[in-house]
Amino acid sequence: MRPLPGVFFSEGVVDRREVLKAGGGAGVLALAAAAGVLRPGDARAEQWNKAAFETKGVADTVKALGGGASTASASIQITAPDIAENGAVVPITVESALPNTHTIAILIEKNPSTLSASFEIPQGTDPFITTRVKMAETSNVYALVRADGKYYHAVKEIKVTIGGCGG
Amino acid sequence: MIAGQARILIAMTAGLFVAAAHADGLSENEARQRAEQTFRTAFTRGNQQIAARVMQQDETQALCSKYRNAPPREVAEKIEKSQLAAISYPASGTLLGDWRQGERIAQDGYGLRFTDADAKKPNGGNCYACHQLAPQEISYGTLGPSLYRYGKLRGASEAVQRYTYGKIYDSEAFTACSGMPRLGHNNVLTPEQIRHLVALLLDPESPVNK
Amino acid sequence: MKRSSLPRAERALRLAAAALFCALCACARAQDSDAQTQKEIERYRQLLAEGNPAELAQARGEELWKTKRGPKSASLERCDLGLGPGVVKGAYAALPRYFRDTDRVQDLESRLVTCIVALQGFTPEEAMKNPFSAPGRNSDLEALATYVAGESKGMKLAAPMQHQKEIEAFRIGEQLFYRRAGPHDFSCSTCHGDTGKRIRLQDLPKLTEPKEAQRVFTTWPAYRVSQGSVRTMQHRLYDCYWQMRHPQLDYASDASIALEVFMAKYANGGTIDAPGLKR
Amino acid sequence: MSDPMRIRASMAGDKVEVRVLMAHEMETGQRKDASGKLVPAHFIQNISVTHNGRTVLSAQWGTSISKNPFLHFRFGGGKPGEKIAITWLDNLGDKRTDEAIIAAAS
Repeated sequence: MRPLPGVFFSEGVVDRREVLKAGGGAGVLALAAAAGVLRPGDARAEQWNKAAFETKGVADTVKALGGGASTASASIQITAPDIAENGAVVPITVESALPNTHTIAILIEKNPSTLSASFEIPQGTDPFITTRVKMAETSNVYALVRADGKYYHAVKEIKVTIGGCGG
Repeated sequence: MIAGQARILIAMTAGLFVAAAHADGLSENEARQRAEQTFRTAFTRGNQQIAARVMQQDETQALCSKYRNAPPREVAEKIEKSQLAAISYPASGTLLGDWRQGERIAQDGYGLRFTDADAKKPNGGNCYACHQLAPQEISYGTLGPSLYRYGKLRGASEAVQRYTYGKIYDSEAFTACSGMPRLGHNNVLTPEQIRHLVALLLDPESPVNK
Repeated sequence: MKRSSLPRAERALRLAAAALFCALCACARAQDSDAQTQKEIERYRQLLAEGNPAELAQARGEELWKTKRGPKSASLERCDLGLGPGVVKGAYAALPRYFRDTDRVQDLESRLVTCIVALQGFTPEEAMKNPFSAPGRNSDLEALATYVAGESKGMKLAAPMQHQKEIEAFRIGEQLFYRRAGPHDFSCSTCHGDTGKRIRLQDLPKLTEPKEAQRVFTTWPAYRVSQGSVRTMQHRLYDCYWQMRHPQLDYASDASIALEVFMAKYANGGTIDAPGLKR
Repeated sequence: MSDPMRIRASMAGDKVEVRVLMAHEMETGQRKDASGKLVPAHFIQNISVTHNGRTVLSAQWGTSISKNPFLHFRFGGGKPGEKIAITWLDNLGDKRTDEAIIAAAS
C-alpha cells in the first residue's frame, strides 16, 4: 500500500497491519475536519456542501476544508471486506463507540471525489451506519467521526480487484 | 433389436463414445445436425462478420467439439501434428521481448468481442483470467496452471523460449483440445505481442520470476 | 504504538528480516494469501447479502404484471406460464417446458413474450425491443422475469424432461454446450466443464455436476453488482457468448432455450433462490 | 417518475432497525455513453428519515454512493405500528418520499 501524502509516513512500503495498528493508536492525523459537512445542528435536506464534495485526495480535502485536526481512535470500527469483488459496490459499516457521536463521514482517498457521504446522527439514533460505496481503485477508506465537538477517525485499506472474464 | 445392436456396434467401431441409437430418438449425428441448424438461426440480429467466423468451425474445432475435448489418441496426435506444423516462428531475432509490455497484455481482455469497436486498439491476451503469473496480481483464474516462477523453474534456454512461444502461439500443438485459445494461430495476438509474453514468463527480471 | 517513532535503522532491519522470511516461504505464502483472498471475497458477498437491489426490480415487475397495457389494454394476470392461466406461484420452478399453443419448448422469458403478444396485443418485435436494461433505461422484461422467478422462491426446480421436444432440446443444448468456435476456440464447456475452477476470482460452476448446476441455475435472475442491474438467464447466455467472441445471441432463440434445458436437467432438484446477488 | 423505495423497519430490542433500498442511477458524471459522450451527473444529495415528525437520520451524499443505494441504521423511541418516512432529493431536483410501518421484532 502507498503511504498517506505526508501524513502518516514519509518513506517506503509499509505493512498494512502496522498501518492499521498505527491508525488505531494515538497518532494524530491532520485530516479533513470537513467543517461544513460535519457541522452539527439542523439537517435541512436542501443543504449540500458542494466544496467539500469536490475535493480530491485527503491532502486536498484538508486544504479545501481548512479543517482542524483529527485523532485516530480505536473506538471507531470500520467493517468492510479487505478485498472487494467489484469496486462498483463496496459494503461499509461504520460504528462509533465515542460518547456523543454527532456525525459520521466516509472518505475514500483515491476516488476522484474523496468525500463519499456524511451522516448526521441525532440523539437517540445509534452511531452506526451501513451503506455501499463505489471505489475507483484500491484505496484507504476513512471513517471520520465528530463526537463531543472533536474529530476522530479510523482507516482501513480496501483492495478492489479486477474480475470476470473481461479483465 | 438386431439392427439396433448392429448400429451400436458400428458406432463403437467408428470410435464414437455415445451409442448412435439413443434412447430418446436422436442419434448423436442427428443431434449434432439439429444443433448446427439451431446454432445457425441463433444470431440473426448479431454482427454478421463475427457470425460468419463462428458458423464455420475449422477441423480442430470440429474434432474437439465432437469428442468433447477428449479425443482418442490417434485423433489427438493428428491435431497436435497439424498444429505444430503450422506454428510460425519469427524469421530472425530473439523470442524474448519486453516483460513490462507482456504484463500489460496479460492483464488486458480487450478484443474481438462484438462491443470491441476500436480496431486500432490491440487485442489483449487476458492471461490472468486463467493463470496466476506475477504474485502481485491477486485476482487470477485457475482454468490454466499457475505460471508463477515459470522461468525460474525452467530457465530461459533457446529450447524453453521456442516451446513457450509455440505454446502461446498454438496450445493445441502440444495438447490437443486444450482449453487455451490458439492465440497466434487464430491471429488474436501478433508475434510481437507473443514475444512480450515470453519475456513475462522467462525474463529473470519479470515479477513472475521474483 | 506510533509508527513514525520507530528509529529508521530498526525499521529497515525489520523490513529486511521480513523480506527474507517472505522469500523463504514464498510458495506457502502464495497459497495462504490465495486462501485469504477467497475468504475475503466470501465475506464481501456475505456483507452484500443483507439488501439485494433485485427487490426493486421484483416490485416493479409485480406492478407491470398487474398493469393494463398495450393495444388490448390488458394486464398479464391471465398469462399461462405452464401451470394454467394466471398461476405465477411455482411456474418458474417448472420451466423451461413444452407449450402446446406455441408448439415450442419455452423458457420464462420467451413465454413472457408470448403472453405480452397474445394478451396485450404488442408485436413480437415490440415485446422484445428492450430485453436488457442499460444505465438510465429499465427493461420491463427483466423486471417481469425477476418478479415471476421470485414467486417460486423456496420451491424445488422440476423442469419436465418428458415431452419429445423437451428431450430433443436437451440433446441440442448438449451439442451446443460443447461446440467450439471463433477466434478463441471457446465453447461453454471451456469454462464450465470442470469442477473447482475460477476465472479471475469468480468461481466457475461445472454445469454437468448437479450440485454446482443447482447452485447457479436457481439463483438467476440476479442483481449483478458489476452491471448495476438485474440480469436474467437470457442475459447470462448472451453475455457468455459475448465473452466467447460470438455474435449477439438472439433473445429467446431456440439455441438459448436448448442450452437452458440442458442446464435445467442437471439443476433439477435444486431449490429456487431467486433473485440472486452476484458480481 | 422514480420507483418506490423498499423499506424494512422492525423492532430489534428497544431499537428500530431500518434497512432501505432506493432505485436511483447515482450517475457520477464521469461515465461515457456508447457514443463517447459524458453522461451528466445524476445522484442523490440528501437523505432524511423522520419518525413522529422528528428527524432520526439525515445525510449528504456524493456521487460515490453505489447505484440503487442501500442504507442500514438503528434509532430509539419507535414502537410497532408507527410510521417512518424517508425522503431523498437529488441534484436535478427530483425528490421522493416513501413511508413504512414499523413491524414487531421478527
